[in-house]
Amino acid sequence: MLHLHILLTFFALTPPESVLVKDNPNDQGQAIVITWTHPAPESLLGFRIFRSTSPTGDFTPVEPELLNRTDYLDTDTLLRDGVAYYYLIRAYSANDSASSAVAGPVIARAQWFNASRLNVLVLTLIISALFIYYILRARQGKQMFIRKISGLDAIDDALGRATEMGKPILFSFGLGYITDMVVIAALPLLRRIGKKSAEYAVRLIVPNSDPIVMTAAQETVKEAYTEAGRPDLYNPDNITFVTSDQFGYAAGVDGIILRERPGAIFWLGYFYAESLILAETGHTVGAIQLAGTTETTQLPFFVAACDYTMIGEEIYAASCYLKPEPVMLGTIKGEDFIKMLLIFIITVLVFFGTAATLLNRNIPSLQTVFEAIVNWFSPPS
Amino acid sequence: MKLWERLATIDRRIIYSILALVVILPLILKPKIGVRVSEPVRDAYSAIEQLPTNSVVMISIDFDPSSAPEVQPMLIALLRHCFKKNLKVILTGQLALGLPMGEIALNQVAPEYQKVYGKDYVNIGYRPGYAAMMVGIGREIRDFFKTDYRGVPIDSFEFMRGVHNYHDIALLVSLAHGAVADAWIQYAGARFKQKIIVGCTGVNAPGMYQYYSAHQIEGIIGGLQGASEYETLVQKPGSATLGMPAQSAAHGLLILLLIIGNIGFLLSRKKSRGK
Amino acid sequence: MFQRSIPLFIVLFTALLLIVAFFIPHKPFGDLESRFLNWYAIISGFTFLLGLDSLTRHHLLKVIRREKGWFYSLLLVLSLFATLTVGLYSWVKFSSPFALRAPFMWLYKYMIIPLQATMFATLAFFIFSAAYRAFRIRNLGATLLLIAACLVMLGNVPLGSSIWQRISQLVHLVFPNTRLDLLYQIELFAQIKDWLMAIPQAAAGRGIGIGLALGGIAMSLRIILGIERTYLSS
Amino acid sequence: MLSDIIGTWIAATLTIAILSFLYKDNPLYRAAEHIYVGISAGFAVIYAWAFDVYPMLIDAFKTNLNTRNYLEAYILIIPALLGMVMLLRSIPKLVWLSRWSISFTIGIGAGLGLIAGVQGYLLPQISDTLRPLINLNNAVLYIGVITTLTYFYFSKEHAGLLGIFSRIGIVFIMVAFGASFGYTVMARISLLIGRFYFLFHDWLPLIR
Repeated sequence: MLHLHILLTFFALTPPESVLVKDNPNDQGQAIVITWTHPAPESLLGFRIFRSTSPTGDFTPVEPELLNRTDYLDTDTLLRDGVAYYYLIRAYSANDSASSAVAGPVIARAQWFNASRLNVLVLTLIISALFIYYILRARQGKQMFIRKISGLDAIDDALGRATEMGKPILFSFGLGYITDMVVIAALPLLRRIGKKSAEYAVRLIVPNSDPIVMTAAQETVKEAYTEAGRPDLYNPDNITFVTSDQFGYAAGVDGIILRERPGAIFWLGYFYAESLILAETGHTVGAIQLAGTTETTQLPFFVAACDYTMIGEEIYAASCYLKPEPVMLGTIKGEDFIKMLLIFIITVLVFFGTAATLLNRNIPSLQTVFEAIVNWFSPPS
Repeated sequence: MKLWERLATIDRRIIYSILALVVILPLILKPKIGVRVSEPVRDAYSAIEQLPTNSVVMISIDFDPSSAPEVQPMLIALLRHCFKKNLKVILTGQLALGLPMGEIALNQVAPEYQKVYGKDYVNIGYRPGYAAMMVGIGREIRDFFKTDYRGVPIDSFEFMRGVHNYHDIALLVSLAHGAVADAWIQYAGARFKQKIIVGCTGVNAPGMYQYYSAHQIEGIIGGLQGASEYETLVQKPGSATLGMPAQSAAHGLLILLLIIGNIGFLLSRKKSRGK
Repeated sequence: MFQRSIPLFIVLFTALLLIVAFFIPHKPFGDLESRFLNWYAIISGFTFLLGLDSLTRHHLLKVIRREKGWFYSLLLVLSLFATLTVGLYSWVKFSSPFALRAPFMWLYKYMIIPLQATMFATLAFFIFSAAYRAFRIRNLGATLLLIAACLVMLGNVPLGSSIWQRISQLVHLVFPNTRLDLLYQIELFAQIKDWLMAIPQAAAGRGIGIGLALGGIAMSLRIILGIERTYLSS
Repeated sequence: MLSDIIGTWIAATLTIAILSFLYKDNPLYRAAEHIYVGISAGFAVIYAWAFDVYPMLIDAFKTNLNTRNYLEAYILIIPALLGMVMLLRSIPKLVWLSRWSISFTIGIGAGLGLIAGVQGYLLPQISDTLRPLINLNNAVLYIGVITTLTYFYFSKEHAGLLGIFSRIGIVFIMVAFGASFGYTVMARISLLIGRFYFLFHDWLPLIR
């Protein structure tokens, strides 16, 4: 008989168990998180949640539809902060239903600080403080060392060989706008190339894809020619607007390269898929090509197709070496310090982690400390 | 002009015509080839495979016609997988030029599984705002998407009533050709702990590996190769698998050209140094 | 004063509000953040019109002045307005420009898709001619790049596994006791590709990415504090 | 039906017009390219208004009025004004006013960007680099990240230990560039396959 009884209870629907309720953390209130478990959820049609303001009072359903999950976020507009609520979960099978024990009381609250984002706050404050410190130091005129980027020697070398052959020089910002950092960084490099082309009395051609960048280029080259003592050689017709369309610009510049057959070409700015078309045509006329962009997807083409390529931030450093403009200088120095800080932190933690795993058998606590640190940086999703 | 000099300077129009030939012939002859499934694609497949029925999957069309030949087969294979598993699909997108591609795919795949608009899948269209929209959905999807792409209120669709924010979306699939996938990972993934898989063009696949190894995304379907792997997993070979032989031939041609070009270059450099 | 300091104050106020709202979920901030994000979407809709205005003015001037290539500019302006009228017509008649039967969808399917897809498909030809003519073993960097590229290419296509099968047949010939089927399963090129992508490429990508992320943070900070003002001049 | 047949022929001519650029720059290509620029500009405007300005501004304004919460309705005037003012940039005298709405959008972009850089990229990527050096992969990953970072270090000459690290770093960077180039080839080829499939299947039925 006992046997049968156990059998029966086996068939009667087991109610949901371990129902947990708590205020939804780090939110603006009026939200309660409910979680529960059930030994065989797939054998059920679903669950329904009931809420009431008293443990024995009348429970009203929170949502008409049946739920097939074992967790729920109650954000009903009726919820009030500071009021105690009680919940129970009822499981439904085809012909039967079973309710869980009542869980509660639970009070919804709005938090003033999102604790799960402490790591973001800490890192943002440290990084912002360091950048502001270095930019202020640079603006007070403090001398700060930036190493010479080998790209600058490559520029002089390319200019030398082009001027020996008496061939013109071509410079392009690509599709960059005046608000792009890489275009602003390329202007001092254009000035250096302009000065050299004035000294050797060799034509400097600058086709542009943006009218505003074109005017900035004309001013820079004019200043460079006057600085080199040859203002008479400056000719604005060499610095023109081609078109703002990506492939139209590539076709236009290719035409200029094939007609003028420049000795040296400088691709310094913002380039997209057309970088390939430009670099290949430059190669067909045998020009020495030097490139630099922060657009990482195009760097492989420039690295393989050009004689020298400045990768990403190297352009900012090269530009700063020539003309140490305070804000850019401060940013580079700030970035350098943070990079070294990150290398230090990563190295210390990696070696600590290695030690923790190796010594895990005798000092298990090390491993938990290491995992806590790793999770502090980025909690497992 | 010596042989190796001619080797190093084949006219580009000859190269173009060989390439055209090497791509068209396999399309016409259609040779059969086996496809090896890589781990990132298998993880993407299992991310959907283990979802309980009726879970909600949001597919974001973040590519446009220029990368459709690579990403569209992924979309079709993913839709077939979701419909076969009776999952609810919400289609949205970040690119103005991209969303109609989603519409075309839905109208092709839905009838295959007798899926009905509104009951099994919904197309809520495109809203600009980019990161603003991604963060906005974290709070309440209706802040940005009150209606579907035809202006019908989303609350009139039965399964949409239970969907408020990322909490109710079991998986987000970003089919991207640019940095849009990074934005979904940084805003939806990092901020709201949303589970994400990414389908992207070959150009962007390398950039996704760092997120994959950091477990910020569950899986990657990279380029046409990834698409043909997913088609094999779903046992429905489509245009990606059809394209693989042509890919194989074209890659072979390129490696050959690189070798010839460099042999010509090295010989000519040795000769000029000898002179 | 009026034209310069008000915009700088607006930038500072909106940015600070969003940052504060990120950390403080409490009543006023949570809603304010979503309201600002909503406004951001609306305003960015207007910027599309801005791009249109400069494009049409540039090309219309070219047509009126009969400058070289004015015919192409005329084509551009005509196709622009044709798209706008077809779009508005479909929007009115089919309640959304994207109803499948709407003429706007025809324009998308038979003009935008071919134009855009073909524009990028030509790049396949340029990759081949550029790689052949320009990718030379010039220095250590270029050599490493070419080797890694070829390995990934082989790992990406079935050609790689068929080459590997021939190599394993060779190995089997030289060492008969090795099991051929096990050799096939190794798929060396595909394994190399997966390793190259998962470890060295991810590591270098992360190193470059951290640099770019710091650059982006610095740029946002300079804009918020009004140090960076180039966006005001354009 | 008829519109599809005409459409396929137009699409095929445009495809061939663009491919003709490979032979050399010619009027047919220039025409197709300008049509492309015109259509995609018009398309983007229709899309932005059909899916953004109309539903979130005009429609929201109407529904808020009907449901009588006037605050929500009239507050929408602010983004509408900011948006319209943005269009004044082409009138020189009123350019200063358009700067207000530009500053609003740039302020939001900067605010989101600052946080996304830290939470979305730095924290997870650092966290994943913290792996115990107990196997080759973790060691190579650690060395790769550290040496690539030193390559972009500009405050000291790259000599001695720093020089060695940065030379290892450039090796990692070159391998990374090679790998992404390898992937790009496949991307561009699949686009080409897509176009030839269209030409020889939808247009000329050579492929079944």
